[in-house]
Amino acid sequence: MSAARSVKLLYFAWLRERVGVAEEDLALPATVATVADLLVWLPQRSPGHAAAFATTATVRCAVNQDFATPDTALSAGDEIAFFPPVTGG
Amino acid sequence: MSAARSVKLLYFAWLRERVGVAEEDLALPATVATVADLLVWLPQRSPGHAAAFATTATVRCAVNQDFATPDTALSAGDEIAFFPPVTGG
Amino acid sequence: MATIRVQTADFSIGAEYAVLLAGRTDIGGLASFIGTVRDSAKGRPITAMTLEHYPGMTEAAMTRIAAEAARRWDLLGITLIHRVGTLHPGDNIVLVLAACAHRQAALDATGFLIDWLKTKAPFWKKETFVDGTESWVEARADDEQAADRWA
Amino acid sequence: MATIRVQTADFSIGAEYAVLLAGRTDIGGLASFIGTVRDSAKGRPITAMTLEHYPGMTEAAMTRIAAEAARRWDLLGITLIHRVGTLHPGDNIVLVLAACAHRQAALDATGFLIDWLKTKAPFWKKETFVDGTESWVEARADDEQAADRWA
Repeated sequence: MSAARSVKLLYFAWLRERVGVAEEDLALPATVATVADLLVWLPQRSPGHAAAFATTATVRCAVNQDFATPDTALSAGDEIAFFPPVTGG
Repeated sequence: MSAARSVKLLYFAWLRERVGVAEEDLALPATVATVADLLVWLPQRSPGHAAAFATTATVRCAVNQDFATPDTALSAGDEIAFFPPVTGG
Repeated sequence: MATIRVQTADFSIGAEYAVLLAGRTDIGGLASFIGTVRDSAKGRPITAMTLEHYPGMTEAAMTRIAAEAARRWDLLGITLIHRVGTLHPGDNIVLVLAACAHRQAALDATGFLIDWLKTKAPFWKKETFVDGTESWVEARADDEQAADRWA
Repeated sequence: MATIRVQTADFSIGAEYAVLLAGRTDIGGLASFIGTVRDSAKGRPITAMTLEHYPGMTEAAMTRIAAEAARRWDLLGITLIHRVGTLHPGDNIVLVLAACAHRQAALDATGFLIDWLKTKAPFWKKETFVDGTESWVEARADDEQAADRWA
């Protein structure tokens, strides 16, 4: 039951610029069950992550290419993306 | 003061078909001062005119290329057009 | 600023769009409407649609409609082209283009322009059915209501 | 029924219009919206606009938006094309086409499609100013309000 859950993280726009990479593969610690948990844990990974997630009010998340909410549960193999509010069109 | 007032009449769509001509030059009689007067006088000119103006609820009028109302006054040289409600677009 | 034409020939939305945009970098949104001939009217198949207009007054009315749109919205360009003569199912009838700095004004102006063109410009349509009979299209109460939204 | 594309290349509204209409005689009205790059942002001249997107999710989101429009209106055709990469003032950014039997549905669907594209599809814009500085465009509250009109 303590098997590592590998996930792929993607960053877009200024989140990508602040984190410093467009994507990374991570093993989620047991304490991270939801998107909200991930938003607490991720900033501890590096100064770049800390800068990217300093103001989470303007951070949006998608899990497996669908918009997610803070209580969305995370599973092994998930593709988890963080980005600012969209501005296309 | 009894000088004939020559005007040009134009007919469009089914009014043109019923009157039988697209346009005609006429001298207005002294009794015709307004569009409403013309709508009383014109049907007497021919069976075609009578048929065209049988239901004036669906007849629209323009004087000098601007939409007119029954009380629009008529003058010598006017271009007076009759047509059904428009259906372009 | 406005391009206004009544013509028997077809039009090209790409060409009109290019003319309107040529050299412009202040336009952010461009909306359009094209009306085309449908193959049936009230459930009866049609073979042709003939458009008649009142030369002179038509162009004057289109110019007034464009000016009214320019008064209501901050328009950077307007194109109104209406065909006349005999058309067939699938053919273009009318083109409205409205260019603005922002999208909502372009979309609103386009709706206004086609609503007013339909009720305030002197064009008349006659439909020819498969059996050869012809019928003048009657004005629709809901077109009047659509135009009155902008009163 | 829907044409959905994300591409770096420009698009031609005339070509897309021809594809959508080819062989069709049931369409009576076709509305469109094109967004273009303006030469300034908040009063500052820009030299370029760079569009980033989320490959895969973007197309999925556009497909969902088109399906929602088709659920709300009786649409006979939808085209959504959004460019990505580096664009310049005057360049096309996005094309929305909606075809219907009648005009109001086409105009309403076009407004809905662009409002939802702007707020629900993962694209991000970065502006480059004359002095070389760059700035990510911030989402606008009025875009959210426009999208919420359709909720």
